[in-house]
Amino acid sequence: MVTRFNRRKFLVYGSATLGTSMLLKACGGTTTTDTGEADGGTETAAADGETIKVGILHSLSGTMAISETTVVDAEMLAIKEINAAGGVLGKQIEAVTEDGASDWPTFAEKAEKLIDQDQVAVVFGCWTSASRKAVLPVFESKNHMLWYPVQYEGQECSQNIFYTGAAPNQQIEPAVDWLLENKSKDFFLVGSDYVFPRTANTIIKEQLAAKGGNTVGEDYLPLGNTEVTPIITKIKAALPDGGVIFNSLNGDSNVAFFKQLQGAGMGPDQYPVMSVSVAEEEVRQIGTEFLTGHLASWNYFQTVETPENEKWVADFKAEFGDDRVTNDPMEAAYIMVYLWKQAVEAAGTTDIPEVRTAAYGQEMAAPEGPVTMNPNHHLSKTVRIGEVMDDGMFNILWETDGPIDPEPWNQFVPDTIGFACDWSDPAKGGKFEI
Amino acid sequence: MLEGLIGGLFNGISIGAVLLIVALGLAIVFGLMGVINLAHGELMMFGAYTTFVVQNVAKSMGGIAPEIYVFAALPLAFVVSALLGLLLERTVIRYLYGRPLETLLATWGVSLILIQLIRSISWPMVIGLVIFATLFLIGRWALTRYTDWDRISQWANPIFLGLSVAIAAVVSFLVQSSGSSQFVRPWFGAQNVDVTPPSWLRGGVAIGSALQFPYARLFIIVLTILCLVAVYWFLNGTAWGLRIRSVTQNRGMSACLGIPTERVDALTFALGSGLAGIAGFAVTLLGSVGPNLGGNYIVDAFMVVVVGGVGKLVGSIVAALVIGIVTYLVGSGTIALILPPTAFFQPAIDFFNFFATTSMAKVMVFALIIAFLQVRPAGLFPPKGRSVEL
Amino acid sequence: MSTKVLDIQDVTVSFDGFKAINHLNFSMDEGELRVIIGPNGAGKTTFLDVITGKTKPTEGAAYFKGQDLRKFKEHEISRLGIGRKFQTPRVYLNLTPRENLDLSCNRDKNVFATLFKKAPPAEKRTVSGLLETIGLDHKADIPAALLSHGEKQWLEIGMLVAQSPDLLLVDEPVAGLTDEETEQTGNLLMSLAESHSIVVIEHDMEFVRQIARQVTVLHQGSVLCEGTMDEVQNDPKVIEVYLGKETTLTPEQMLLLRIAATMAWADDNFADVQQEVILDRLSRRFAHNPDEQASLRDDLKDLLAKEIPLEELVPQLTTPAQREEALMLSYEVISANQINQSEAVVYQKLLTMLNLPPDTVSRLEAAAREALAASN
Amino acid sequence: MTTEVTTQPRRAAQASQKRKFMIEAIAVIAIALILIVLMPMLLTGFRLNLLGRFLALAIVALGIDLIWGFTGLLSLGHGIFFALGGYAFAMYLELNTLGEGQLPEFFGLYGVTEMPLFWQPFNSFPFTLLAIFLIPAIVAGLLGYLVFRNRIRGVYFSILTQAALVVFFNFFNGQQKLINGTNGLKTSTSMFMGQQVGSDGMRMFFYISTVIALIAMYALCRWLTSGRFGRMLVAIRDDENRVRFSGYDPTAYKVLVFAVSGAIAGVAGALYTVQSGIISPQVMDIAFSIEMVIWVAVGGRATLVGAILGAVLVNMARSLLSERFPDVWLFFQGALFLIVVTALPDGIIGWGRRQFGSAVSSTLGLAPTNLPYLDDSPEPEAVVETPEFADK
Repeated sequence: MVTRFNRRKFLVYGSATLGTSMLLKACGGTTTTDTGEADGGTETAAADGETIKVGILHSLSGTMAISETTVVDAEMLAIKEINAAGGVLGKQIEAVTEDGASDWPTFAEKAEKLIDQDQVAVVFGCWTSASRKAVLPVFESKNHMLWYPVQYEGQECSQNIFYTGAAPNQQIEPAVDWLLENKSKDFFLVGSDYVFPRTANTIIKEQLAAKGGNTVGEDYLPLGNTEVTPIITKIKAALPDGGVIFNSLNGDSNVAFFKQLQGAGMGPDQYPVMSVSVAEEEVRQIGTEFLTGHLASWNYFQTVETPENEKWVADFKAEFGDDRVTNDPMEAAYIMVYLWKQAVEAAGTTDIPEVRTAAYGQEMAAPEGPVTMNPNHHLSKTVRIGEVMDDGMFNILWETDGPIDPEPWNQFVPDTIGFACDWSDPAKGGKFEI
Repeated sequence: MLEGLIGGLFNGISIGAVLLIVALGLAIVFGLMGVINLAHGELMMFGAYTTFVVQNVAKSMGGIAPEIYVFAALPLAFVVSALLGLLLERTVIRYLYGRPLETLLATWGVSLILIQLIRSISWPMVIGLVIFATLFLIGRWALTRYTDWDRISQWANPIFLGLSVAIAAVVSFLVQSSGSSQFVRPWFGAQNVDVTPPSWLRGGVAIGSALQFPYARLFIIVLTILCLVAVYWFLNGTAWGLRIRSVTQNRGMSACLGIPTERVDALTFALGSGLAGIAGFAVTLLGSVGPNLGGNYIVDAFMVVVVGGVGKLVGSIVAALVIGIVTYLVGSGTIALILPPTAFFQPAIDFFNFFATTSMAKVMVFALIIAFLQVRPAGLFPPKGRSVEL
Repeated sequence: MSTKVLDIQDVTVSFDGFKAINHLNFSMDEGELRVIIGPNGAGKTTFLDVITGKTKPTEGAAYFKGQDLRKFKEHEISRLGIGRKFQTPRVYLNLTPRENLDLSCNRDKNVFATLFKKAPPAEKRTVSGLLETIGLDHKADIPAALLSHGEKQWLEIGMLVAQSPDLLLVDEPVAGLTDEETEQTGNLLMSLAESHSIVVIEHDMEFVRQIARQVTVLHQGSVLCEGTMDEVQNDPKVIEVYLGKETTLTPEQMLLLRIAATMAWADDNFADVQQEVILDRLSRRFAHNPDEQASLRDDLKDLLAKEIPLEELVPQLTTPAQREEALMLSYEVISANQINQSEAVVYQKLLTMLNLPPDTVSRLEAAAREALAASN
Repeated sequence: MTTEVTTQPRRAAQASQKRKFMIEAIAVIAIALILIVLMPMLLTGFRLNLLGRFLALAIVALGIDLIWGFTGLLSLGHGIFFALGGYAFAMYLELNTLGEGQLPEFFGLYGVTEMPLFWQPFNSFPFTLLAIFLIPAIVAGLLGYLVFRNRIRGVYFSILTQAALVVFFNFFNGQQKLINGTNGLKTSTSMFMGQQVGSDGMRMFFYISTVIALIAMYALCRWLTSGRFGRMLVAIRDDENRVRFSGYDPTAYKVLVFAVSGAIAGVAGALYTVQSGIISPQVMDIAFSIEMVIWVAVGGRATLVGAILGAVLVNMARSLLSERFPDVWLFFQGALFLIVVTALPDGIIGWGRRQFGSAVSSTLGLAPTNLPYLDDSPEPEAVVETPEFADK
């Protein structure tokens, strides 16, 4: 108990004389933590058993903080709502937030800390595929559970991860089909230089080849790079008479890309850009002047007309301010907390294997419409295509009739054609041939 | 063919112009003062955020304001960054003259602080900072006046610092937890912010069928030229410019001749920082504005200075243009297109196609720079004379 | 004819068109001690740079014992047997004198030899002997940074000797040394000259007189004349170069100017009227016709220094006449506009430092007031 | 700086030296025992793993100290060598886990059906072991040769190494098909000597390996920096021209020491990778390589112990501080840079020496140490010199 007192004192002094006391604390911390006591630094941690601890693992600093902090907001809102409604299994949820600092090894380190030291029941987190891939071994080796809220490139189906964002067949493939039908057969693929755009473009190229479209070119920009002149030249050379630009750029590069695209006189009528990483939040940062008329494909837009969405948007704005917007990853993050809660309540415990089994088939009336958790750990979701309007919102041009079932293993990429995933059946597992 | 050539040249120059305007302030601070300012990118960021604030004010004013706000933003970006630079010079840099490696580390520290500052600055934080500054400065002043400062400074300084920090932190924390959510929210946050150039800077002027010169690019090229002319005039045509040059040549002698070297240092650094502000303003026309803005430019800018040679503006100009054009030619795959598609050239074409992405173009440009430095280790326009040769 | 130890043939070095060395021819025999003098900018240091390979000649060639030095890099030239001492002492500050000497003494300078071989006892003995010779044996194991300026100079010469070169190039060995140290250094060089060829570059004429047998005068990158000290000193070309017409300001004028300027800056406010007084008095004092006065005024105006501590300036006034002059000028300067507190304080300081009899002071002050009144 | 003139005879100095060496050896062994025996008992697995990583980072700090603290060359590109070592080991692990004829999983994502040629040698463990040292050493040596040959030094060297870092980052990041780009290579589920790398037993193994490697690298650096070679490094730092005019070729020395420093970073990278479970281009982030420098500066440059101490302390602070106040870390780190540069140029060790140095050494019966880290250019003439090539 002595250590508890010290901890307290450190917190008080810590803010005053950061430098030395932090170092002291560092030493103290390492030698005393194996008592296994709560380390969340909150009052409620004192009486063990009254709360259920969950981990929130996103980048609060570094390049990815821009996106990931919004997701944290959505998760915190869900937790707050659940707590206000009485919690889970009669206990309050206590969130332990960790900063992945946009650094993949840090993600792995923090994941381990959340699991081993904080003994959380579940972790909600990650944004980039790279960070997910970095923590994956941690969750697998400890047989723990991660809920992941962002649309991604697929080709993965871990027993220890639940994916509540879109798989490629719930975002990219319908978008390509729609473009082939409504816009043009000539595609130029632009992406940031990392795994999601690379894989997404592999899928698109296969799909176009199968369905009679043409890939006239593709190019990648290093993350954070803002010099897009060479790419624009290439697009112009490859598509002199217009065509579709399929854009999977991330973050900063988008801003430069759209600003300079307009400067080069390439408007949405001739060169419609279909983005898969530009949602409401990004539209705000890029500026609607540059985006009006361009397209995006998501499962959720703030303009979706469901009663659940109206309530959620209102609640969110009440919590975080009127000028905030909601978007697809935030919605996915919001509902994943609820889905986990449902699974826990169905299982009657927070033990990982029970919760996992109980999660299969969980349904929810989400802001985006009904969703269902499949035994392949992905959600069935509705797919929508929206066009950016002057106010920065999306005008929904098209949507699927109902939720589309997820296909984690892509059915266009030769390596994975004919494979599927089903964790409810031990014989099948993560990758089996249908 | 001609169109392609003009287009290529224009695009190369426009990339070079951005590099140059970013590197200009750096070249001055590095070339004239020997200070490696890794916080240059962050000074740019402050210029960009100034533009953002001015834009928001203009938007709220309505009318014609959003169309002409750039003309207010430009000088303000200069002033804000210059003042910040001045503060930086007075509090940190001036203790480090003649130790370039130390300035490098210290300014890196400053850049980290500035990045986090722009992310988390909010009213409570400002209040905390102001309280800290007041307490600390007033306290110090009172102590130096009424006590035997020399005797007690040993222990009084840290205690005083700690006390002021503690009080400021507590007050700031109290404000943070009691204020309304609107009040305590960070001003900018970690998100990128949206800076929209006025409509007249958004299109482009079309030349022929395939070419279009974006107005924003033209504007930046003109701005870069204006900055160059202004800097050239300032250094070569004014009394302060003369003083700056003389301090660069021989600090000790200049001091003997009655040149206030400290003021010259501060002025030079402020000038370099102000130019960073202008560069920050310029890049808002092209790219995103966020806390990490600076990091995207700083390494390239240093390359320009290194290739150009220290202390010669003309070196930086040529280097920026050459690097810009090479980057463009390699990155856009133009070289591979120019080569005749015969079997003889096929290996060369494959080679250049391999480098024809933005990422790989950087690799190529760096390799070229290293190769260039084998021939001209001191850059394009090396300073000559006995004193500079090893 | 024996081979010359050093033979420079028609060497030119130009930086951007400026010829630091201009068709220079120079040679010296084995065992000779040669002193090179010349005004600032005569190309003395560049001359050494050419020999040691630091600068490659633009034209011409330098030979050491018949070997063309252009073909070698600095460290190779050093290994050939040319040692160089720099103008400011260049020793390894973070190493002890013993370590400094040890590094120079090392015979096998290859990387791996340095890494794997131990210093042979013979070298250790050489180092100990040298430490004694240069008088640093009692400071052999403290960092060289803690040595005095003179000790560093000596250490560097010691390092040079440790290299056991055939030719020593010594650049201003006595700059900043006390008289005693200077003399010792002279003796050291003389004794070294018995077994080495030495080139010394020096400004200090007393010192040159002490050691020189043969003197070479450089001017604007070429040899002006060569000969014994006496010959050189009486050579009209040399006199012209040294007392040349180009520089109009003498050290005495400079000193007065600086004191006056410091007085004027005392209150941090250099009033125009003060500047006027300084320029007026000095130009009239040192030039005789209006044209010269005008040009001197211009020269002076550029040199109005800001506050150099009086402690540095005043001791340089040697004669009572100069002191009086300085006092009067200073008084005029501060009285040119209203005398204020800070000016008065500085003036009092000046008075104490000048240490003139009180009646002289009051006489000068009166004269100054008159002069001021007259000029107004 | 007080002038403490020691006039004791040389023999006593030699005795003191010997004694110093004994004390040092005992201290190193004691610390190693504490780390290997005591720490695993005191710390949880998670914390022990963290400590292991920090010790791996301490190894890279030794490399930085060698090149910066002793030789005066500030490398901002050590992330390259760190990454090369890490990748070499990770590639071996990746292949070691696979059965005959299988390809690493990620190749399937990008449609690569044949293993790239440069992967082949990493099937062999001895080759990998050598590669961890040699590849970074060769890359560093080559880069060093090209740079030093032209007498590019000071900040120019720093900037060029930083640019090289950016280039390597871009290359590794962009080459999805060769080395899996941004995602990097995972190691924790790979097999090593028949066991999973992420398993508890293996972790302990790697932890102990790290401690041993740290001691080995410490001994290597100690050997390099004492004796003539070490004095040569200091001499190059103090006055490269003097070195040249004394008949040495500094380029050779600098290339060698840069290569050794790179190799040390490679070892650190390999050990760090297996303990953190992943190697990705992120370790070639600009910030990470500058941080390495600050570890050394915090500990005290030109003192090997300082480098280790600094690396461990700063990383510990980072880990704990960012757990509790993620926002504060950058402020803290920025302040650290400023403080070290302006107020504590000798780092913790230097400060400690000044405060307690004489007391400690007299207790141990040693000659008083008086070795402040002297500034690169304490001479007033040198201060005004222009930084780059300039050298009067």
